Amino acid sequence: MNDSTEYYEDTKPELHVSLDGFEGPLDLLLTLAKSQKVDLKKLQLGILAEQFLKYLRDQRFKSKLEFVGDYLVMASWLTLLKSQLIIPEDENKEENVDKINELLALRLQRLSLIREKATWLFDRPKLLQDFFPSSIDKNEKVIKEDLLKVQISDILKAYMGIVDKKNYEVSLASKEEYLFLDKAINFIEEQVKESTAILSFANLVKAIHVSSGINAKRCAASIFCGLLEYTKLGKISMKQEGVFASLELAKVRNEIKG
Amino acid sequence: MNSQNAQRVIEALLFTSAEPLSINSLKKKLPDDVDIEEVIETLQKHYEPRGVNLKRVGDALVLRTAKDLRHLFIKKEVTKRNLSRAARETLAIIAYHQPVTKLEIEEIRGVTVGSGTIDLLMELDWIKFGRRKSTPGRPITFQITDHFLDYFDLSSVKDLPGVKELKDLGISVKKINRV
Amino acid sequence: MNSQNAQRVIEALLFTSAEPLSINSLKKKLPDDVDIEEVIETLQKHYEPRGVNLKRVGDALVLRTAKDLRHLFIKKEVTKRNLSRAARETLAIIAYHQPVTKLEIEEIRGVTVGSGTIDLLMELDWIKFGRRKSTPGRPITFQITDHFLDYFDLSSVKDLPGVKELKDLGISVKKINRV
Repeated sequence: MNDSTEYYEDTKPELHVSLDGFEGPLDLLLTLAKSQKVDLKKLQLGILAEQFLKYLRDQRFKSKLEFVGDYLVMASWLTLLKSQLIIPEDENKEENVDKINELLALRLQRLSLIREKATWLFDRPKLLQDFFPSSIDKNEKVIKEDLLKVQISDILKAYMGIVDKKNYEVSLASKEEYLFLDKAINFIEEQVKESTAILSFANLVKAIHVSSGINAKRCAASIFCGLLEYTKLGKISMKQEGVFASLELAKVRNEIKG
Repeated sequence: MNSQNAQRVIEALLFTSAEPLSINSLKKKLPDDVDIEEVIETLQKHYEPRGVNLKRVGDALVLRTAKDLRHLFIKKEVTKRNLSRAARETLAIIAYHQPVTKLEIEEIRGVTVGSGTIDLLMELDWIKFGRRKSTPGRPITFQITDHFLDYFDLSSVKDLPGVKELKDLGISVKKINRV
Repeated sequence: MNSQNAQRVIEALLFTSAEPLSINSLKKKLPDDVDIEEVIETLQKHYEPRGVNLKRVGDALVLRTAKDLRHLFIKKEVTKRNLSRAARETLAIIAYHQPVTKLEIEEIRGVTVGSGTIDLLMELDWIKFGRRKSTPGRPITFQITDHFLDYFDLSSVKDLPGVKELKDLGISVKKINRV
């Protein structure tokens, strides 16, 4: 198989197994109905069900059972229907059978029509086969038109590429590894609000390091920047007794003392 | 600007473009008082008997060689792409039922849309994302592109036969096995 | 073959050729009894008042846009290329994370964002400046424009499919490197 066929054929059918080329139970049913030359609107469900079940028995189907959920579902309710057709019990059930019969007929009709339309479509005159575009000198073409070739899917694929590559979640990723400054500031704000005692830089770093699991050095860096920012805003003051001494902070009281 | 000049402008732009040009973008090249629809109609009539025809694809215009002259270009013919049946039917469903969700496509075909089918149709620039449906989960929909129309020699989805017939059958019938 | 048909053939061949076609090669596409000089003359007259003219260059023919319409084709200074991967990725990040700063974009992409990329996206009117972040340095953020939504036919950024959604649709990332 060369590359181009691989590219244009579905090489990996996912949930359906192609049994002798049938793409799913609807496809098989439609083929059965057509081979009987049944009018899809007056579907003989009983006969069809029997054929379907026979088909499944005849094919080396059993070995593939694990793949064929769709067929199994279809087979089981066709069996049920068939049995109900043979032994009608009460009126309610009969109605039910009619209803199912009608729906199946509708689905087959639809699939059959779509199939017709797909054939119609691909039988049409086609670009580069039946009619051709201009090749007249484009050297002077306006550029923007070319840039406008971008499709939204290009943008999305670009994004998926990044997300895949970096294993990013949909939000900014390094979330777990870094303590972002705004988080640090929020944290400081909370601590300052809640505690009346004097807070120290070391305590803050330890607290956030323990609660978030982020590397302690990174916490220290972020908290320090946060403190500077917060001090600049005039919300707290900081003091240090000497070189390498503990860095302590306190709320700035804004209340006007009367 | 008189109609003759407006015709010349559109003609020149279309002659030098291999891709359809949107009527909106053409309009911008003309004075406001020009009735572009009238100009298009005149041009279309003018080109009808000629070797190159003016076609409308969706909201765009394009010049293409007349179909009866295809024999002149036999050498140019590109190898036909053999699209899988799944891809062809998926495309037909999108064309007839657009905007349509992946689930709806699967319901009509009775099988899952294989991986790569949607991707392939997008690569070929025949389908694109549409608006989300306002049903639960707000699933994304697909619709066909102007390039699709151009490629299959259609001027709008209205050119597809039996649209009403199919629409009447609907998409979302409850799953049979749930009745 | 009558003159009308001979005209159509020449027209279609010239339309699909970027290079001038020799009169000899055109002759071969027509029956022997056609007087090609006469056909050329008729065509030349036909195209004379139009937006595209038939020109004779030596022993060859070519269709060219009328000279007085050259203003339609003024060359812009942007280089002719598809949107670079950097630009696509930057645009995608802004769309999904807006408002977002340049630093954050760089953090996600793992490389610096060239100023040309931002400029280009701005020029295309797909992104604009947003509010400043309340973090130190108060960096400026970027967000996408209404024109972006309009251009990509989205009603809001919420219409953008999520990564998981795309994967479910079988859209593959592998092809992104192809331009």
